Order: sequence, then structure tokens, then C-alpha cells
Amino acid sequence: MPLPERNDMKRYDLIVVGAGPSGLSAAIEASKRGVKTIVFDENARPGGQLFKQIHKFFGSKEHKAKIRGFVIGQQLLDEAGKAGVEVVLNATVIGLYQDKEIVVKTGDTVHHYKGDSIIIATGASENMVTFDGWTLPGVIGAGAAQTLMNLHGIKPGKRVLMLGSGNVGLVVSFQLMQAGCEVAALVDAAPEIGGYGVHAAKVARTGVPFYLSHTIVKAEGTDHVTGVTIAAVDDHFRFIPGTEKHFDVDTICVAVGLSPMSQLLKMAGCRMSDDPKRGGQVPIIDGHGETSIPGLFAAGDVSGIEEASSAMIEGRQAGIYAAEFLGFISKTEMDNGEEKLDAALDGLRQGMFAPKNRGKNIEKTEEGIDISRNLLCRGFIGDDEIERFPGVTHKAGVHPVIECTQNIPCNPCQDACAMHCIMVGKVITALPAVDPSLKCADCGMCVASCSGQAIFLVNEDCGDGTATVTLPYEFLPVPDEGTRGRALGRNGQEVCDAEVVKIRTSPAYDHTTLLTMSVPKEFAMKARFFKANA
Amino acid sequence: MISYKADVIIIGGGIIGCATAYYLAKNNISVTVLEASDYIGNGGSSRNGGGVRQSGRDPRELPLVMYGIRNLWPHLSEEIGVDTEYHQDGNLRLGKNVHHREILQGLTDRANKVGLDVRMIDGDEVRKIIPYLSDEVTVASWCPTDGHANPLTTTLGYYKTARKLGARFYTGVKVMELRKVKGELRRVLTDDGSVFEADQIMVAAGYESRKLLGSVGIDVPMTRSLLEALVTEAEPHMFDQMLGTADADFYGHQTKHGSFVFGGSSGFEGFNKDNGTPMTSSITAPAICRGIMKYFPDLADAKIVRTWAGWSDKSADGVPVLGRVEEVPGLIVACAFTGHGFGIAPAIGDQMAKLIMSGTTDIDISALHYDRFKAKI
Amino acid sequence: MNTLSDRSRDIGEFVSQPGDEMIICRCEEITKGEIRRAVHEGMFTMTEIRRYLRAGMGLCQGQTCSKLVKGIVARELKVSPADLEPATSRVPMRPIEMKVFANENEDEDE
Amino acid sequence: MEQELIWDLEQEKQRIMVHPILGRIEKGRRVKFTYDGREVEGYEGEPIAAALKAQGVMIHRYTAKKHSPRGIFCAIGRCTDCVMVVDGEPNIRTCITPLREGMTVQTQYGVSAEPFENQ
Repeated sequence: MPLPERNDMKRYDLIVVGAGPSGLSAAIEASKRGVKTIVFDENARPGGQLFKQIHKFFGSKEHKAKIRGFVIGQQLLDEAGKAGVEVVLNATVIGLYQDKEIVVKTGDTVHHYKGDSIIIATGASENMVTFDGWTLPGVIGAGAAQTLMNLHGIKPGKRVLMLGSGNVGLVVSFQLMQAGCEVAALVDAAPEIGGYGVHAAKVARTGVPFYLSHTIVKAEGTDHVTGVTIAAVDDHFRFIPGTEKHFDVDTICVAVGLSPMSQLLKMAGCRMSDDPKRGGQVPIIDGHGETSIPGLFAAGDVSGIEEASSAMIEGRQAGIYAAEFLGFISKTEMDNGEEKLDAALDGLRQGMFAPKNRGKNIEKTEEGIDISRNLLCRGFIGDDEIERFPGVTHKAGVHPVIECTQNIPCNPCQDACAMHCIMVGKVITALPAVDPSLKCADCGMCVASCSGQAIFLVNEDCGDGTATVTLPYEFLPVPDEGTRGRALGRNGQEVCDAEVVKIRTSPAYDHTTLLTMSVPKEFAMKARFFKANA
Repeated sequence: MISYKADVIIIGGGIIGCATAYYLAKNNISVTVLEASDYIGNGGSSRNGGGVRQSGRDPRELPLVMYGIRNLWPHLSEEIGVDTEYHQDGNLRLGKNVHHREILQGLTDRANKVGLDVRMIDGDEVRKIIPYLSDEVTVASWCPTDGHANPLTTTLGYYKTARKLGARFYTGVKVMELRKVKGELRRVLTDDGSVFEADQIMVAAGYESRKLLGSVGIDVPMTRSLLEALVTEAEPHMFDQMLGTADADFYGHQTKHGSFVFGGSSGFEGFNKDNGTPMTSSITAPAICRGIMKYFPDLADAKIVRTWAGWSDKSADGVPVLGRVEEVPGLIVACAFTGHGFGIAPAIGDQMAKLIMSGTTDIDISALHYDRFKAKI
Repeated sequence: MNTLSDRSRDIGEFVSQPGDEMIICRCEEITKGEIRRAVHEGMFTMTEIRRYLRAGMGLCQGQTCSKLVKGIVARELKVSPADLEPATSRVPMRPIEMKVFANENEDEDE
Repeated sequence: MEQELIWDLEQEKQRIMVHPILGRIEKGRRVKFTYDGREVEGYEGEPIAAALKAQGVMIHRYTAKKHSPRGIFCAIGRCTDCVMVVDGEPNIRTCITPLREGMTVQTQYGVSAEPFENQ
């Protein structure tokens, strides 16, 4: 019997597959507790989705709110370095075998490793949807567009149509404009926007038209995309004849949801379940993220699609569970470690977009205020709806106007205001309220700190018939002071002439430029964006 | 408890069961096939290397496969409405040294004795047939009438057409026990309490057949071993022959799709474990790759896209157990194909259907009778 | 026996529909019509569809199309996609050259 | 925020010189490689697909059965639609393969660099 000549198998206390938000977080927590940990990632750079996410994160301070994704990624890398975590890049785990053995390809060699425990943190990949011409070059995933722009510095196209109004579709549409691409339209077959209203609002006010209850009929072009036709659909998603609209575009981005990349777990023989609420094929895991195979854990999007913030917390929990499984910490130490993290995770799983509320028809905010229907159906808050929200108050002089109308777990604006004009309160899903009795110092910190770019500083009457509106501006080129142009309303339509009176940048604003424009005072509560004259 | 009635019940939805069902249904015999897994053809039928060969076979089963290659394989695609991708472009069994030459010579002489046209050729002749073979190949046995086909489409083609002709198939139905009624085998009891009844019952459930046959006092001495295989990306066309080696380091062919399917061994086939479903071990695929590259340097850059494993029902003497079981009237057995049941399957289906319908076969299968296993002295 | 056990279950004849020409499996260029027809020919599971048509057997090993194929097969069988078994996943997770897969030199410790 | 363009080659319009959030996008060394016989340039280490996209190349291959054009789709090495023949080896995922000086990159027809008519 020929025995293969292979010396000892390299063995680790803990092997983590995937150096994204959850994988790195798991490795950090385990290493901090003495566990010999190695992380493999097939990409050239660690951080997974974090390094493609250039927007400021939601949540509270402990969730690293108002910090941009790629900055969090860097912080995580530094933390992993300090904790002595070994991260091996360009290392593709090609198989997870029995006995918790993996085979990893690095360069032109394959290596066998075994882990006393293994955490799979391989994240998710994009869903696809078919339409006539969907295989044409130029049809790409929204994540692909993010990768090209934010990782490789390449514009995915010149003029883009976005299909999908979940957070990815909204955020990537905004990022396309930041990269210098034009977004022709944002389309979704669903009747209501799937992602955060604030993400939709910051896209709508730049003039991008939203077409809900519409989807793609056909991508045009013989060799690559040269145009696209959309049409309205009825509530059975069938096209309504005569509603066709054509756009000349060279790129179509598809943002129709994510699926867990749970193949490694399925391959190893874990019990799986097909759970549409979690995005598809997920391992059946206990409260500790342990799969049906003892010592084999899953953390992050691979066990259920959520945001990177929850993926990081799930990762930390998995790292602690693994440390307990391996006997490096006691059960009580584990439980103590868990409490804080459970609370943080639970804090994120609240509000209108919480997993438990998916599919529910929410009519009123937690405060009992009717939600903005217009925001859901057309992507912007109606002029007749804006006044009923606690963030919108009126007084003389500059004051914050917070157009944040949905209960999402997020409170950086509260901490940003040194004058305490802004109050969210203990429950971080509460809508931010402005106390008009307190004086605003016009420091701009609230505008820059809002992850959803939903805060403006408004002086409704400067005394000379004009008003000023200060808005967050994250595009290039930044107009100079004195530039004349048009002010756009929340719906992206031109409302009046405008002139840039002040441009403020500061490291504290973290790349959000504050643009102050002067408009006729009757438009103070309408003008929300600025477009320079051509 | 539901009860079902049919002329014939076949236990095992692999290519043997589906082919037999087809040849019965073609003659208006009502047949029911019971498959334990959720998928038709999920055992060896969809995991083998696709060889349709005569060379290298034991003389006791050679007449059957020669019959199949002469009468059934050539027009099988039209008959079962799929592209079986059957190629009859010969089989090369390669060797590099004197030891290999002896093995190949032994196989060649044995086959010539029963009239199979197979002969020894030297390295240069081999490279005339397949120029990509390494110069280290110095000898091969060459059988021009061997070939290969696609086991997936062939198995499912038999299933599709038998089903269209009225054969009934049930998947996810595990047979627990066979039961005689007044001395004749009539009943099949399943895991959910159903009872199937028929005048004749064929057991073609691979290794699982042993436990089933035990319930009527019949034992087929066989073990199982976990064989592994791999498939590459599609490549430009290189060769049409079926390949094997004297050392059995690998076997396989290039498919019509352009991908190469190769099986091989780590030497631990008899000892591999699985976790409930056949699963590859971490050392075999690298071993198969090393085996292939020794003969095909040009395939070094070919990318592997998938590997898989499958249980082979290994009989004590290397050939299947086939035919009637006189002690249990109404029982037909067709199992223990020892990893080479694909190429022979059409002939088995055709002859077992004939046996079921008429009690006789065209080809003499007495040498494969169930009670041939005697002590060595 | 579950709903998919009886392969003679009446799911009606295959009737071609608009959109049958749509490519579903991008690697192997399998259309929606081919998948629908295969279901009516008795292929009631993802595994049988994959083996019968090659949908999901291409270079990406079904990572792009398996969810789409599952939706089509479920609709044709009038069952929920969750009733269909998940696509099997096998080593290797990514295509790997034979010479690399063969190169297990464990001695040098990088 | 200064906005100085490093160079203004017509075909480099697809590159983001300065990003409002990421600032200047650092690149590796500028290297030459050949694309379908033509000499072109890109940055060492960036994916081959990115270097080609900067030149406005959209079509990476034509499929085996229907000869239909395909290009970048997932950009993270999953869907294998962006494969091309690189240094003679087909089915190379160009969206995750770093560009090296002197690479030969060819449009893939089915599984080879030979156009269909002379396969």
C-alpha cells in the first residue's frame, strides 16, 4: 500500500476562512484570548466588502458609526496585527474536508491544514436576475461596479442604469456619481424602495429619476450594452404595454440582493437550510454560530445576509465561542464577553429594517408619526410631509434641519452637536429631534457626521430676501465660492437660482465638503442640492 | 399503508435498473422502480469514468459487453432520445516498463482467448494514435472496438424513455425488506410502511443489495470502496480514445464538451470514509493529477473544476452477480459490478429484461450465478 | 415519500413559452426552455437537471445560475424552491491547474 | 481640493484620477502588455480586466456554443465570464489576475485564442 510521502499536517487552534469584517473580528477576539489563529483570504487585500464601502456607517459609537467602511477595515487590520493574527492573502481555500481539514492554494502550491476549530466567514455574492440581453458585456453586478471604482479606480461606465433599490442599489448609485459616472435612472420592480430612505433621498436630490414598479424589458446592443428599455409592471410583475421608456446607457448595474457563499459548509456536510429571509442556503447554527459539526462555526453574511456592522459583531462572538470551545476561556468568561456583544448586535437588529420586520407593512414611526409614503414610492420626502418630523423645526438664524424620517439604529448626529441641539435618546432607533430653544453654532459637525447625509443647516431668512442652505457635498469638482447655478429640490427638479456663498472642508468632516448656497428665502425648505450652470 | 401492484419491481434507480425498466416497458410490461436516494442514477452510474470497454475485463463478463457493443451501443442515442456521446475510437492501456508490459500482455492473452481483438503496441505506435502522450510510454494494449460515453445522459436517457413508456419511478423510497408469499418472492416493504407487490422482483441496488438479499436468505459476498474522480475545464479537442494504465494510476477520456474526466486512486479506496454521502479525501485528487501528468505533460495547465467520490460495489471475485435465484422464485439479481458496470449496462438491461419476460437469455450468464462462491480448497 | 417521490406525478405537458430562449446558465449556455422541458421529461431535482443538461456544470460550478435554475424548476413542478435540494458543492471551490493541485510540497515552510 | 490630472490620454478616460473620498488612487508601475497583438499599457498589479477597461475594452470572449460576446460581470472571480487567454492559457479570470509586464492577453473564442472560423 503506497503511503503518500507527506510529513506532518500543519495544525492550528483556529482557522478562519475569509478576512472580511466578520473573519478578522473573529480572529481578533480569539487571538486576544490566546488562541493560535490563522486567517486565509483569496483576495490580494483583506477587509472583504469593507474596502469597497466608502460611505459612513450607521449605528452608534460602539458600532463605529459615522466612520467610513474602508477606514473601519484599516482599523480592523491594525487591531488584528496587534493581536498577533496571521493573515495569509492570495490564499484560496479550495476544499473543506472531513476532520476539519482544509486544502489551501497559495501561488502554485497546495497546503493541507487542520483546525481544532474552524470559522467560516466567506460572506456573500450577488444574486442575478435575467432579462433580454442580460449576458451582454456592460451588464454587471452592483458589487462589481463597487469593486471596479473603489478598489481599482476604474469607472464601470459613462452612463449607468441601476436595477434594484435596496441599500446596495442606492449606495452604489451614489458612489457611481462620486466616481464621475452619470446615473440615468434607478429602477425596481417592487412598488417601494427596499433600502434606507436617507440613501434614496441623497440620490434623488441630485436629479436621478426613480422608477419603482418598473423593471428591465431589454438590454440593447449587439456586442455590448448601448441602451436599455424599462416598463411598468403590475402587481404580478407582468409588463404593462405602452409604458416602455428607453435610456441610452453603456452599463446596467444589477443590485437584486445577495446570497450567502456557504458552499464550503455544504461541502463539509453541515446541515443546511434554504431560508429566504436569510438570503438562501445557510448552515443551521446554534446560538453560538456553531454548525452541526462540532468546532465548525459560521459568522457574518455566510449564515444570513445583514450589514457589515452586524457581521463584525457576529465575528467577535464566534471568536469568543471558539476560544471557549477550545478551552482557552471558561464558560463564564465567554458569557461576560457575550453580553456586551449581544446587546450591540441586538441594538442593530431594531427599527424599520430589522430582520424581524422584513416584509411587514409599517405605517407609522415608533413616535406614532405617519411615515413618508412619497419617500417609499418615489425616493424623496414630499414637501407636504417634511414638516411633521421632529428633526424639522423653524427659528431665526442658522439651525439644523434633519430630514431623517425612518426608525433606523443610528445616533452620530446626537454626539456631533456640541450645543446639544440634537437629541436621539437612549433608544437609538428614535428619530432625531431638534430643540429650537438651543442656539446652533453653525459648526457643521452634524451635517458632516450624518451617515445618511440627511442634515442641512438652514438660515430661513438672512434679512435681505435670501436664505442659506448648507448641504453635505461629496462630489468632484467642488464649485468655487461665487459659482452661480440652480438649486434642486428633494425630487431633483430645479426650484430656483442659487449661488455658492461658502465652501468648508475640514479633517473633522472626513471628506464631506459643506457647501452653503444662497437662495430666495421662499425656497429655504425646498432647495436641497446645487448644480452649477453648465 | 399503501399497496402497489406491478408486473415487475426493480429496486435501485441506477443505470442497471433504468435500462432494465426501459427494455421491459418497451415490451408493455408494467414495471415500478424504487430508488432510495432522491435522485435517479445517483450511485456509481453518475460517478464513473464513462468507459465502454471490453479489454481488461474478466472473460466471464466479456461476452455480455461484446454483445452490448455490437448490438446496443451503436444506436442507443436514437433509441433513448439523448446524446449518449458514444465514441468507438479504441482503448489504450498504457505502460512504461517491463512490469507494466507483463501486466498488459497477460490481459491481452486472456482476452484473445475469448475472441476479443486486442493487441500490444509499442510507444511510437501509441503516439501515432495520441501524439500528446509522453515519451516515457513504451508499451500499450490497444483494443480498437472499445470506447466511451457520457454516463449521466445515458442513465437519465434510459430513465426518461422508460418513464415515457409508462414505467413508474419512486425516489426517496428506501426498501427495508423482501418478503416471500407461499414460497415465492412477492413483496417489497419500504421505510414508510408501503408494500409493493409483483410477480418478479429485481435487486439492482449496488452495495445496498447485500442487506436486502439477506432478508430472503441470499448473500452476495461484496465490500464497497470509495473511488474518486475529477473533471477539468473544457479544452480544445485532443483525442477520442478511452485511456487506462497498467498501474491503474488513472483512467478516463476527453468528453464531447471538451472537458477531461479522469478517475484514479490514492491506494486507500478500500479504507476511505464518508460523512453520510460520498465525499472525496484530501489526498486523492493530487495523486490523480500526478498520475495524469506523468503520461500527459500537456495537461499540466488544465484546470480542475470539480472532484467527486462514489461507492463501488466490489464483488469477491471481481465480476457481477447476475440472473435468477432458484431458492427464491421470482427474484432476479444484478449487482456487484465492481466499478465497471457502465459500459456493460445496456447488455445487462437487455438480457435481464429478456430473462424476466422469457426465462432465458441470449448470452450465457451461468458463470455469473449467485451461488458460484466456493471455498478455495 | 415526499411530493417529488412519484415521478409519474402529473405536471402537465411541456408547452413552450415566451422567454424560453433566455440563457440561464451563462457558462454552458443552457436556456430556460431547455430546463423547463427537462423537468417535464422527468428531471424533478437540481442534481438531475445538472447531470442531464450541464446547467451548473461550467467553469463557475453553478455559483451564478443555481438560484435561477432552482426558481425555474420549482415553478415548473409547482413547489416552493425551498422544497428542492440545494446545489451540491464540491472541491475545488475555484478552478485549479492540475500542476498546482498536484504540487503538495509540504516541506518548505513559508 | 486640487484637481491635477496626471495625464490626459484620450483612452484613459475610464480611470478615476482623483476620487472625492479616496483621494488620489495610487497605482503600480506603468507597464506594457499586448492585447490581441496590439501593444497597450496598464498599471502593474491592477487586474488585467481593469487595464483593459481603461482602454474601453468591453468584450473579453465569445462563447463556445452561440458565439455571443461576454465581459466583466461579477468582478470578484466568481462568475468566470471575464475569462481570456493569458500567456497562451485559456480560461484565465482577468478580473482577479494581476497585470504583469509583457503579458499577452487574447480574446477567447470558445476555449481557445483562435477565432472560430479557423478552429
